[in-house]
Amino acid sequence: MTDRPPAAPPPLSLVGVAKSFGMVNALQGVSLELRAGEIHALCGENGAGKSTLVKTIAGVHRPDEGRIEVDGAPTEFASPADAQRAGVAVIYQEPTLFPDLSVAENIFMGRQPLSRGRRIDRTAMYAATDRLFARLGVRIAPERPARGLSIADQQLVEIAKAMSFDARVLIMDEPTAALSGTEVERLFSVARSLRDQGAAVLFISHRFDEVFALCDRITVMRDGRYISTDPVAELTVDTVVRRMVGREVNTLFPKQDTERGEVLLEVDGLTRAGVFSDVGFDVRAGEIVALAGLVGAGRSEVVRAVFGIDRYDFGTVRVAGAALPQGRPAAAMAAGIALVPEDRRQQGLVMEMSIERNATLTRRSALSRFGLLSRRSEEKAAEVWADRLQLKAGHLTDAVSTLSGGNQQKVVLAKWLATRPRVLIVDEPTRGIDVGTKAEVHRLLSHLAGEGLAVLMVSSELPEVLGMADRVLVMHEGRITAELPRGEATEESVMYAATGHKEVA
Amino acid sequence: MLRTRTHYGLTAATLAGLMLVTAACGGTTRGDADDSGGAEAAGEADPNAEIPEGLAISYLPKQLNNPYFTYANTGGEEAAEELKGEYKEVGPSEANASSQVSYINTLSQQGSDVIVIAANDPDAVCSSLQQAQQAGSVIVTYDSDTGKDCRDVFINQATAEDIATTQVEMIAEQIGGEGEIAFLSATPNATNQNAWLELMEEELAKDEYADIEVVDTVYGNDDDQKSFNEMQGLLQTHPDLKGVVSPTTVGLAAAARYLSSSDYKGDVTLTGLGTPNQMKEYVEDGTVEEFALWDPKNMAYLAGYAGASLSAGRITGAEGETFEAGRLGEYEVGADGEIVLGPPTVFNEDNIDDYDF
Amino acid sequence: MTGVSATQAPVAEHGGNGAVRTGRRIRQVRELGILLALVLLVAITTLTNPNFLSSQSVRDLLLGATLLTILAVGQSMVIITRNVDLSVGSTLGLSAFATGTLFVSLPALPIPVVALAGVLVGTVCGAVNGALVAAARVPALVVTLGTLYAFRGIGHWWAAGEQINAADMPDTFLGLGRVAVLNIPAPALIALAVVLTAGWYLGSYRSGRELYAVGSDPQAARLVGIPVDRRVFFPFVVNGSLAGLAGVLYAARFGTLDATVGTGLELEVVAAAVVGGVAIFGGSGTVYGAALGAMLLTTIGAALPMLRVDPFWQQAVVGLLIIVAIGLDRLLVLRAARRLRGGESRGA
Amino acid sequence: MAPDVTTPPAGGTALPPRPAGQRSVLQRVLATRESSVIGALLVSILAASLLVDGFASGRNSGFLILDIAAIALIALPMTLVIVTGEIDLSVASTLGLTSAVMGQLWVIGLPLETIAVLCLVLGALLGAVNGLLVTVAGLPSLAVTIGTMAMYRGLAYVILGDQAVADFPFSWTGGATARLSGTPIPWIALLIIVLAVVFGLLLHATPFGRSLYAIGSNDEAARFSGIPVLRTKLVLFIASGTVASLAGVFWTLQYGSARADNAFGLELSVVAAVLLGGVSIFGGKGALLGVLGGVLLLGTIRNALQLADVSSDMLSIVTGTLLVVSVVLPNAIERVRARRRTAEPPS
Repeated sequence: MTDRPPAAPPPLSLVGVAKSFGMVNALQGVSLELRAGEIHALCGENGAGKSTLVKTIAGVHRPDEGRIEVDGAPTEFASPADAQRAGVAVIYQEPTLFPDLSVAENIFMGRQPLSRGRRIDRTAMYAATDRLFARLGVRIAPERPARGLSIADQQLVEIAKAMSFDARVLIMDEPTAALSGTEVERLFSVARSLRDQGAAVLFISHRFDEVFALCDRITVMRDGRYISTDPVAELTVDTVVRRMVGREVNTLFPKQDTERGEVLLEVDGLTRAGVFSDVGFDVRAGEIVALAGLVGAGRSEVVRAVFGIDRYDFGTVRVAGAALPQGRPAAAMAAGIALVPEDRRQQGLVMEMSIERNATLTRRSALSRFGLLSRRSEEKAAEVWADRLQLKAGHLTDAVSTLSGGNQQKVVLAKWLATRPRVLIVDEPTRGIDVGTKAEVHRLLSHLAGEGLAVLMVSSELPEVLGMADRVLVMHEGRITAELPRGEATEESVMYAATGHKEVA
Repeated sequence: MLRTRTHYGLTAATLAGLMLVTAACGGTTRGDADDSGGAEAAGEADPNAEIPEGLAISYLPKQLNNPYFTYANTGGEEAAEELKGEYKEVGPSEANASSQVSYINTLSQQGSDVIVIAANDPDAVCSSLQQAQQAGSVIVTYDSDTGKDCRDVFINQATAEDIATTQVEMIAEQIGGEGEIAFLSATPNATNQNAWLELMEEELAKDEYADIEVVDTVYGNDDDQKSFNEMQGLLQTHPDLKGVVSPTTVGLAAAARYLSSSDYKGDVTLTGLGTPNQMKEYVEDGTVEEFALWDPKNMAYLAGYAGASLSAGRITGAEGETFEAGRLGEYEVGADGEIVLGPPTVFNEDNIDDYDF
Repeated sequence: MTGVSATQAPVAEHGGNGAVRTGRRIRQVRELGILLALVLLVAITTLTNPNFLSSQSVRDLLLGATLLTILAVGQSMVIITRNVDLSVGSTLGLSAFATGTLFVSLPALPIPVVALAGVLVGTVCGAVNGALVAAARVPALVVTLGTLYAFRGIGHWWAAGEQINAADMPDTFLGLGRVAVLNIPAPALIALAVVLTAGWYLGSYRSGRELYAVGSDPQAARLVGIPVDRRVFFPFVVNGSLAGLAGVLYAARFGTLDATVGTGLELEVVAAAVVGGVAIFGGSGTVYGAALGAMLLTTIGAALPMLRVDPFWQQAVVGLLIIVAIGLDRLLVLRAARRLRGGESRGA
Repeated sequence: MAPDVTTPPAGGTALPPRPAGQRSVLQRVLATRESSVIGALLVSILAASLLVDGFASGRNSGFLILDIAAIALIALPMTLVIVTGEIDLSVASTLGLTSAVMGQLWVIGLPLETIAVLCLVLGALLGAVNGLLVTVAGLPSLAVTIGTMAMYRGLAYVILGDQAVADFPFSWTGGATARLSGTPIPWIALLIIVLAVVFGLLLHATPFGRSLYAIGSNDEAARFSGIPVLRTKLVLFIASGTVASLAGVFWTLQYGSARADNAFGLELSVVAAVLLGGVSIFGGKGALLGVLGGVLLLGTIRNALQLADVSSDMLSIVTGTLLVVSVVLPNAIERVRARRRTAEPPS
């Protein structure tokens, strides 16, 4: 397996692959070569098509055009099973575990070690699981059910699963997002040892330090298109970012200075056992406050609790001085809070409903007359916001699922801005949307703050945090570890606090 | 008929508070006088009236696929043929009152001249039968009667007295005149079952049966498995049980099957009403000595003739009128429009092979 | 606040041993719970009426539980894959009638062949359901509600008012219930074999475990390369076959067969599985639990008359039991989730 | 009246040909499930009128309406329940329990007016039990209502046993099936229509109704939109129980017989009718008009086949097949279309 002659065809390559979903062209003419004994980085903004590419390699999607070649031979992956048989292992961005089954079974599902009579050999399976976890340097009991594992632990199980394949091609789609520093290091040593054994590794990450530390070559994608592939040595972070974004970066964050008004949102001592504790902060009118931290630090959980989706054990939330009852989103809305949630498809939108119904979902009562809704009033209300946010859509009566990610996010924003909130909470407002819309969203947030809204923004993208926020709150393991004014917030200071090294402020 | 159990305490208690609020306003209560909507058969009988050809005679059994009725209605078909009428059998696939109603409506809509029905619920079918009557159909009930206002005549398969005494005689003889016995009945609101049970108790109260004690009555709902389980329960609950009387064919067969495969076989006597075909095996293997039944085929046959005679105006259903019923001879309408088929037949090892139903 | 974090922070171990025990304990607690309820019920009934444990009575109890147990096993396999089969009652009826009809029309056929044919009728019904659910991707609840009517209708149409009596079937066949090993009747032994085989298969074979995976998260199952459609199809076929087997045993036990056999049984079967801890939305539960659930329901039915409880209470008690059972499941899951959350290394 | 037929905006026409197509309002209406159900209903009414003697008569339509009255009533709130992705299988048992209680209360001598009110309150309570178990305890409604289905039916037997109470005054029993003066149409049809309009408006034209679709499609997104998901579901279960007991009162009077086993198994007919009417069992989709069409379609077929002397066996075969086909067919068509478009939907 090891010393392949250099002429050997790459274990896996994509040639001119295109894939579209309805109106959205997720991939267009993408070619990619994964060579044996190489770690290949794939960079691109959210929505650049990386995940679609991963799913195409994994056999989940079938390309509309182009082909996949295994060892130089054109191959069709009709199902994930085909891809697995070809030696492709994938660690997905979002863990896909079976909550009811044990950790060991999750790793070995369909490939459990067998004993006599094709029976599953549990002892061997647990031992193998222990060995995998030992390589990763973690201890997770193989017999425990996957239900209730933290996201990081779930990700570790996914990594162990991919390792267990002894795959020739290992795809890692943002595996480090939820991991701590030492876990990331261990993962890297595993990836390197796999490479040294002759495997081809595709690594996707937003953290350039990781990309440059680990990878041999970098491919950049933008808007579903292939842009470039170069050896790491010939690239700098700046060039990669410029290629990813396709324009100068600094135009992206048009934060205007605004006047700060009274305190509109006041959170004090908010605690939910095992999730976050003693979280306190306030947001003033005209201010954008960012809530930064690693995935799993508890940021989304905090804003969910503030809005009333989740309950909390202790603490208070006040809006313009008045205490908010907990666990009641409707009360939060009445008090003037709006929450643009983290997961657009699951939480933000009802994908099967039309654009206009989604946009007016928060204002059902306001739009009705004598208790009845008329199509006209809904249509008009939706049109107003579609215009204002420059929504690109065929018909407002089309299902919202036909829109691109950016336009979907606009519908979510429309839905919430239509409630005329005083406090706007946005959770990952630009995740998975195209660059143009991203800038629009940033401009909009800035403009809204200028109009006197209090904006609380949860974001995992450091440039966005640094560019947009008047103040940065950093969370680590459920606690706020730092509060940095705009002037003091730098990549270093934020990351420092986010990884929990010490209190900075 | 309306001796309901006293379970209402629970309901009453839970709803007591609410009742106080609403009860004050008065309204329609149980004591209120009410006009019953029965339409009396009117007119004079003309014993010589011609029975027209092509009478539509429709049979509506309790349940379509019930073998007892399937067999019985062969008699109906025979009668219709002899009368040159159009025979039809329709019915629900499950024995419940509400679905019979929709078939009554359909028959009435189709302009059926005679509807012969075995009622699942004497009350639930009543109003639709009356409507059918008003629309011109003659209503004959057989096997299970409805209220007498809702039909013209009822073909009584055997008088309740006959059935009760026959069964009491059989069980008394077989258990030697003393010991505990129990009843395995069909449903508790089946009119005929209740009448028989009552009469059997009366009969057993006589001095000659003083040593026989009825310890339990259970209901198998004319469901094979339920009856089977109830029989099993009876024997376990009453270890000293000497005999079981099951005045329903389904119950008797199920009970016999249980008995034949259990340790109780030979110790516990079983008798009641059953069909020869179902019971043959158990009579032969000694589980059951003898049992009784009327001939359901004749019952349906008689119903056909009664219906045709009514439709033609030969009789009106008034007491004392007589009519000719084909091979069965002449019958007389009794009180309340009842026509009695005759005494039940007792089947045992000697004669069981002579019957095939 | 510090008090809270102190309990959360220290563990360096991921999902420690406590969690392992919790996970396993849930299942055992669940099944032991039913077993306990069963033992308690038997004990109380026996104290009231010692006859309840007489050999005849025990045999009757086992015979009575046989059909429901077999059906509950099949149903559990279907439910574990996040589906449901409401047509089992109709399938059983059809297969029982087919068995009887074969005896009548081809008396020369040996009994095992007839029994096999009865099972096959069930297999076909199950395959129809499975194909509609797996291939046409129609929700199982809708499909099997439809086939509940359709199979029953076919049964009625076929029976056309005929009834098959004990006399039409060979004595050896009808005597199946009388054959006993160690006082355990043969049909109960068949049920036991079915339970053990299914439990063994689900627990120890790859494809068996994949049924759980499919029910736990169908999307994830596709991603790891499990042939989801096939795994959905298969339990329907097994369930159909088991319903067929139950139909054959029904014919042997009750002797009298018409088109209404097994009417309304489907909900009792689902109830048995649910009481036995099989989660209605798939992914968890065992056939052992389902079998215990079936035993419990049957025993309640037999015990109430002995306890001189008005038999009219039976249904109400069963309903209450179902609700208590799913409520208990929910409680156990919530408690376990809380404990697991407490045991996490991060997120604190 | 009709929603304005807006001309597609410039952006729409300028776009490349779209697979899902820019269809006119008319096309879209015709493509819905409810229109195909209504179409099937019209076809079967027409066919039955032409082919079946005695079908097309006022008297027969009266019978038909009485036959489906209980199913139609219960199907109304059931539609709303299923649209939110839940299900209530206990409705027929609620009906039976109501009937049993009604009989028992009549026996102890309460006036019927009071009994009727109490029965509705009872129905609301029974629905609330379901609703609380589903919302507060967070249990799956399928399992909960299978449980309460057994429990309520059991309680009905406990209360009334196997007895029947049948001496309700004719003024009430006859009144239940009375026709609107001068027509063969029973007045219950009027009640069904009124309730259908109420539930139809509620579902299709009120903020509440909107939230039901949102809950059924994605209850997390609904919660994030400030919709009180649990309270909404609770209200629906209470409505379902109340209407089921209303149907129970009606049923008891219609047949003049209060019994514990009244309407046994009716829940499956109701669910079948609702699903036939195009409501998705997974929630989020469906229209009340389609459900009414489904109820009438089943009733019409049943009635026509009965009149045509087709045996009841065929009825269940037809019902079952219709139900399966009505779901399989659109699914199959959709999949064929999707294959033609080659693009698989994003997972």
